[in-house]
Amino acid sequence: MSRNLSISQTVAEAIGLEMERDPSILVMGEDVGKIGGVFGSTRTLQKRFGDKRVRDMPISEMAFTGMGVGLAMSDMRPLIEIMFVDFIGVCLEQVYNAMAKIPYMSGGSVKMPMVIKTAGGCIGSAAQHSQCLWGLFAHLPGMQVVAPSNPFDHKGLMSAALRSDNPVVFIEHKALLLKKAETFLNGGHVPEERYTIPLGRANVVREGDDLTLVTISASVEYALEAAKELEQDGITPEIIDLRSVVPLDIDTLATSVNKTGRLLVVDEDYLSFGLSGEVVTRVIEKLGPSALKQVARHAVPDVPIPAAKTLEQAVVPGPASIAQAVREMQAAR
Amino acid sequence: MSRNLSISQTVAEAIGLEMERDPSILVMGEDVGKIGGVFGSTRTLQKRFGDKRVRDMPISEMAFTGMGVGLAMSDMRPLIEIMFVDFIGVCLEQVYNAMAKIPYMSGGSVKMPMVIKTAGGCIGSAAQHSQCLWGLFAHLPGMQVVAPSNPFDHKGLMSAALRSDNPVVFIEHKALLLKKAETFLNGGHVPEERYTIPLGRANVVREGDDLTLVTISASVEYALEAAKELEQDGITPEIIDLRSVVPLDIDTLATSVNKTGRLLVVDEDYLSFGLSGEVVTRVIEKLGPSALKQVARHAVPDVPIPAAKTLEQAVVPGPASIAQAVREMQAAR
Amino acid sequence: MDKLEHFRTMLTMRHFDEVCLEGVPTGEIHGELHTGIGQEAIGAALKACLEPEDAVVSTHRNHYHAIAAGVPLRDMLAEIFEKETGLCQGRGGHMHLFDKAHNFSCTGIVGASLPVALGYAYKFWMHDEPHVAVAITGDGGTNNGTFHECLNIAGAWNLPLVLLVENNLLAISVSIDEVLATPTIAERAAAYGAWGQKVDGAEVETVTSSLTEAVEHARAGNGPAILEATCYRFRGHFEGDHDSYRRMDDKRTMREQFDPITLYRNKLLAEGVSTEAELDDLTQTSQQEMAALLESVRADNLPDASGARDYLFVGNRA
Amino acid sequence: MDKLEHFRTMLTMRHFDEVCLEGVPTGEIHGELHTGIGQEAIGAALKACLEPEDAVVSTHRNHYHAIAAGVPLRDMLAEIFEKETGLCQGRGGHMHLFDKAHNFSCTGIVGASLPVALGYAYKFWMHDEPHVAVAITGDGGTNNGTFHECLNIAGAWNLPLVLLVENNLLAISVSIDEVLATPTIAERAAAYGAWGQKVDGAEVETVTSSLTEAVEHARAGNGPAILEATCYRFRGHFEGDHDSYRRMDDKRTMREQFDPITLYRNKLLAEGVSTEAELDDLTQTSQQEMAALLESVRADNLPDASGARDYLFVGNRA
Ligand SMILES: Cc1ncc(C[n+]2csc(CCOP(=O)(O)OP(=O)(O)O)c2C)c(N)n1
Ligand SMILES: Cc1ncc(C[n+]2csc(CCOP(=O)(O)OP(=O)(O)O)c2C)c(N)n1
Ligand SMILES: [Mg+2]
Ligand SMILES: [Mg+2]
Repeated sequence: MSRNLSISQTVAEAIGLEMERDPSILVMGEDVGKIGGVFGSTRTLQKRFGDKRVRDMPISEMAFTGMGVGLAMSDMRPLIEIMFVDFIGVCLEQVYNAMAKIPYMSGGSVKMPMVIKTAGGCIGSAAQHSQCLWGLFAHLPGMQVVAPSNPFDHKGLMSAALRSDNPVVFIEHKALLLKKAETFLNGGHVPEERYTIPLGRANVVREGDDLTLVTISASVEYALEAAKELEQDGITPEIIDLRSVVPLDIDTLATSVNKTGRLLVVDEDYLSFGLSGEVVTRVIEKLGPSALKQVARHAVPDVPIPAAKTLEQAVVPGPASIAQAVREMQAAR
Repeated sequence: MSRNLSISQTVAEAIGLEMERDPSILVMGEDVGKIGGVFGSTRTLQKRFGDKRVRDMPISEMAFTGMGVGLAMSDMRPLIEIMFVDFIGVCLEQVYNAMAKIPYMSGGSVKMPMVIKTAGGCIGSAAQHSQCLWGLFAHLPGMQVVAPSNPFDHKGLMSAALRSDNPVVFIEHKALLLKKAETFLNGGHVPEERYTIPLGRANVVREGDDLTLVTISASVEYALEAAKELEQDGITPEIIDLRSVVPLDIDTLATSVNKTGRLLVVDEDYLSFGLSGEVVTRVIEKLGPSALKQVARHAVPDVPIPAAKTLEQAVVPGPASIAQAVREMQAAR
Repeated sequence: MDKLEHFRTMLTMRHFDEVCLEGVPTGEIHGELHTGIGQEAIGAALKACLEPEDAVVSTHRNHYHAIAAGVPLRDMLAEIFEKETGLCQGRGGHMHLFDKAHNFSCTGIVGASLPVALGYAYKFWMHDEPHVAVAITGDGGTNNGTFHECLNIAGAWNLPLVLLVENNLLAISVSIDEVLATPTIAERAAAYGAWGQKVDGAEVETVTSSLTEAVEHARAGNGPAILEATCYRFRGHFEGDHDSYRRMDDKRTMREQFDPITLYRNKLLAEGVSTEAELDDLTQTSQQEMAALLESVRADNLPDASGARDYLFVGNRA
Repeated sequence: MDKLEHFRTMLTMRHFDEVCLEGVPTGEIHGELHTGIGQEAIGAALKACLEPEDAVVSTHRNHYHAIAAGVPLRDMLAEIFEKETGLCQGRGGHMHLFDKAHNFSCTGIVGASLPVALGYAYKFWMHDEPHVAVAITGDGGTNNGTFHECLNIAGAWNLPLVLLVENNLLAISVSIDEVLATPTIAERAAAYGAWGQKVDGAEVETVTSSLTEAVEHARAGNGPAILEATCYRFRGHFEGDHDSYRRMDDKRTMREQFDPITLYRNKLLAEGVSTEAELDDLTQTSQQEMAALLESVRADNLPDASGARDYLFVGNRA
């Protein structure tokens, strides 16, 4: 039986189920309590678990991110919400110098079971409210970086994140959070019971032979829409949903590229010095340069996200631009 | 006539010369005034230009980085020192959401002539005081990211940075700042007069045919030392000093790789999702996968920098490990 | 102080935001929109206190402060409507208005307005210029670390920084008294040797005289000033906010009791400064002006997609 | 309060840091070293006030606080000397000591100790545990935004946070009065409804009684407390610092006047609590213990390079 939850409901469901079984989990962030999050992804939790375990915080991100670190060291399992990932610049210090490094700096004697939950991606609010930034977290060692694409994965990966003894940055996509399960081309069915999806396993969401299309988060749905359109031209990309940037599931990628010989990375994050370059390089390191006949990247072209819709659509990957990128590769074969 | 300045003296000289010709330049940071910087790279400036133009700040990086943004918008040309790049997590917000984006967000109507000067690299102080992080800045659009390797470049690139109407992150290397000009294998001669080196031009510091070794900052000297050692084995790498991560001088790289067909990227920053993957990918985008016979990366293997010297040397590239990486490539030919 | 001018300014602000609202359902404004509706008295007070060279650095809820600083209404509205003719050629949008000619800027990041304003203040101070930098923040923004860092620096060196706190009681759904250690925000001023006062921000004349004091304090070289002005946010945090955290009837009564325009209208009538007819007329005129402005802006073009990569760097066109 | 215990603790701390100094010229400690020499009275006071379950989050200048928290001296010294036998197996080093058993941690990032301590405080509070979290900072660290964010949160919810400020007058070369808006740091407490006091941190009994008050205030559920303890940093900011910003003769006189060990020694003698002979004996014993400890630690191995990638994640060995 399928339920037509929104993504944010699946996330709230996962957190609620984990909080029931583990009293050490607590949730802190702006507006996570009384209203259950600006997107509703913590809705009903404060009523169920009280205002000490689900806490509305002042706009003091550095303080409450660092509180997460202290809480994790005192045997709690904090989930810290940074409303939008764009705001990470006010508290990155505690994220990368404390949360991410303490397990290593302590010689493995201190664990850091902490989840940073945050919303990325573009919904029309311009340069300071539209970024993805998973490439930024991924560059800094010590964090698992997860960005789910569909309802089933959101629930399963959030459960896995809350059970991990190591830090996880869980990046939702603003354009997905209010989307209903049934509208998804992939992963729309969400079981009511508790389940986890192991962190670090990519998912082949569509098989194909012409090229390997690697992407993550909302772009997975965009790619699937593009694929439907491309069917008419008889082009069948194999579409891989990375699910997590760290760990990066290179084996699944390599297997596919071995088959297709062609690699297209689609990334809603900035093009350079991030995910797309790393994916290309890892594949080459794994298979050797000769294994690749074609390589292309389709990502935000290293500019801030502009306000005007006309400009925004020109820089953010969508179904049409993805289909276009695939066609260009086919044409250049 | 050659002078045996330390790197920090060449930097101070460049800043002083620019401040003489341009009264809108001012310097702000911790310990930059009375003592002229913990490494001496602003020494004598406060005496010469007064304590309003060269200002010792409290440990309030978010405040004075943002002050730089306000100063730049009010027609000043601030140089903001963040003592160590490791501390950028306390003020990244003003760097990437304000400084780097305002020119674009303003539709080109507001310029941002601002330099962030900071020291990166490893000198034995472990995980929170040894990072490079140029890959982090480079991922975020709107900043030029410079990391000089020798005395001549430090002076010329600092002058160019202070004259640029666009933001520059100028990353020194702690292990170079106190090193004397004459001890450098490359760029040890520093003219007394004012000069600039254009931002975004890589430098072929050693010609060779066997492979293209691309690197930046302190690793350039390490690579040159490695090359001397490799001569005995008759291996001649072509060594390219990128000088800046943004802009990335892909043409110079491509020309060299076209010749050698082999690419080794050496990076003291973290391996993944940063400079090395981007360099590999850009070269392939430029020349096509077939142009590359071999690719390798030698960088910090995605762990925090450990305290113990034995461990530190195991993760941070140095002359020996670079020579080793080159030999391995040769062996695998 | 021209009382009718105050009234006119508040009308302009209110009606400006009301025409902005029309862009939301149509998708002409396709991102978040934060209006200042209900907070006009503070905006008008700011307009009355500013000198041309003063700097203003505002927040996500910035329209009234931009108007106060003298940013041309048409350029603003066109920017908010994402037009090529906008103040920032459609690149910035509602949360990112930059007008160098009027030393006005803003940011969508809470707390981030203070450091930038402090930069202006430092510049005025080092050049002995008789100007002030006004940083705006909401109540929620005062719990960010920038509040402390900036006020301490301004206090240590007597920089001309005025912090105008629009205390509308809420940060989205979080009410300020649940997250504030002290009864008022203004009393924190003592920790920085700053001037501090809390004032009823619905009464335009009251808030104007307090803000005047604050500005004069800073302008005279006495260091920073904090003015906490209470007000009521009439609408949701942003357009689309369900606003489920406030009771409908409370909202209605609050709107009635704390509408700065109604309050001032009644005052002007009670004092015999003006007549029903005159004030109705001013209101109509203002409404018509804004309607006309909207119509004209709507005729403008959206930015051409080909320019999406321009201006990453000044002087650079992709 | 056992007076001789105070004296012994200060000796241990002083002599511990003195043996650390021996590792610098030899390169056994190949990075920065920040000693607390001259600030022993505060460290001893902390030791006297802590209960076993209390948490301590310290700074780059953390040795004395670790000793106060009960971190085993040998594990500490071995870690500082970068040994495989160290508290963190040589991964952390002097600025990154983590001892979960004693709820002790620290950070090399100024201001970063407060949020982490606040996390412990929140945990104690939500579970009604009678423990306090002590955050340490220097004077310079109190100008960082974390000071404000954390004290406001602790003040709003009465969390058991004690902020111990070691005011040694300097942040590297920058003297606190050049960058502080108020005469004292402690007076900022009012902005957070917190307990606040400034005390002479060279007098171990004075600072102990003040810190006891502060800790009891927080432990009793009355919210945060700030104790500003003045002291004098005997050596450069770190080993290798030229310390050119202080005049040699001033330094000499300050060292003579404000050595907490000498001051306390004279007090114990004046009060007839002890004799020259006994105190000399305690001093010698302590020195010998630390010398022996150093010798034994020096015999330990450095970490094997093959393990450099272990522990990125808990339970993970590369
Ligand atoms: C650093 C940061 N954290 C969170 C947000 C999300 N956010 C935008 S406005 C807002 C509430 C601001 O409240 P207040 O300062 O009182 O201003 P108001 O909206 O009430 O005018 C929040 C939490 C942000 N933009 N920046
Ligand atoms: C965020 C940050 N900025 C700057 C530094 C560099 N730094 C290390 S210690 C120090 C001075 C700290 O002064 P204070 O807090 O008074 O402590 P003290 O060294 O005097 O004990 C500075 C600037 C840092 N580690 N972290
Ligand atoms: Mg508010
Ligand atoms: Mg100090």
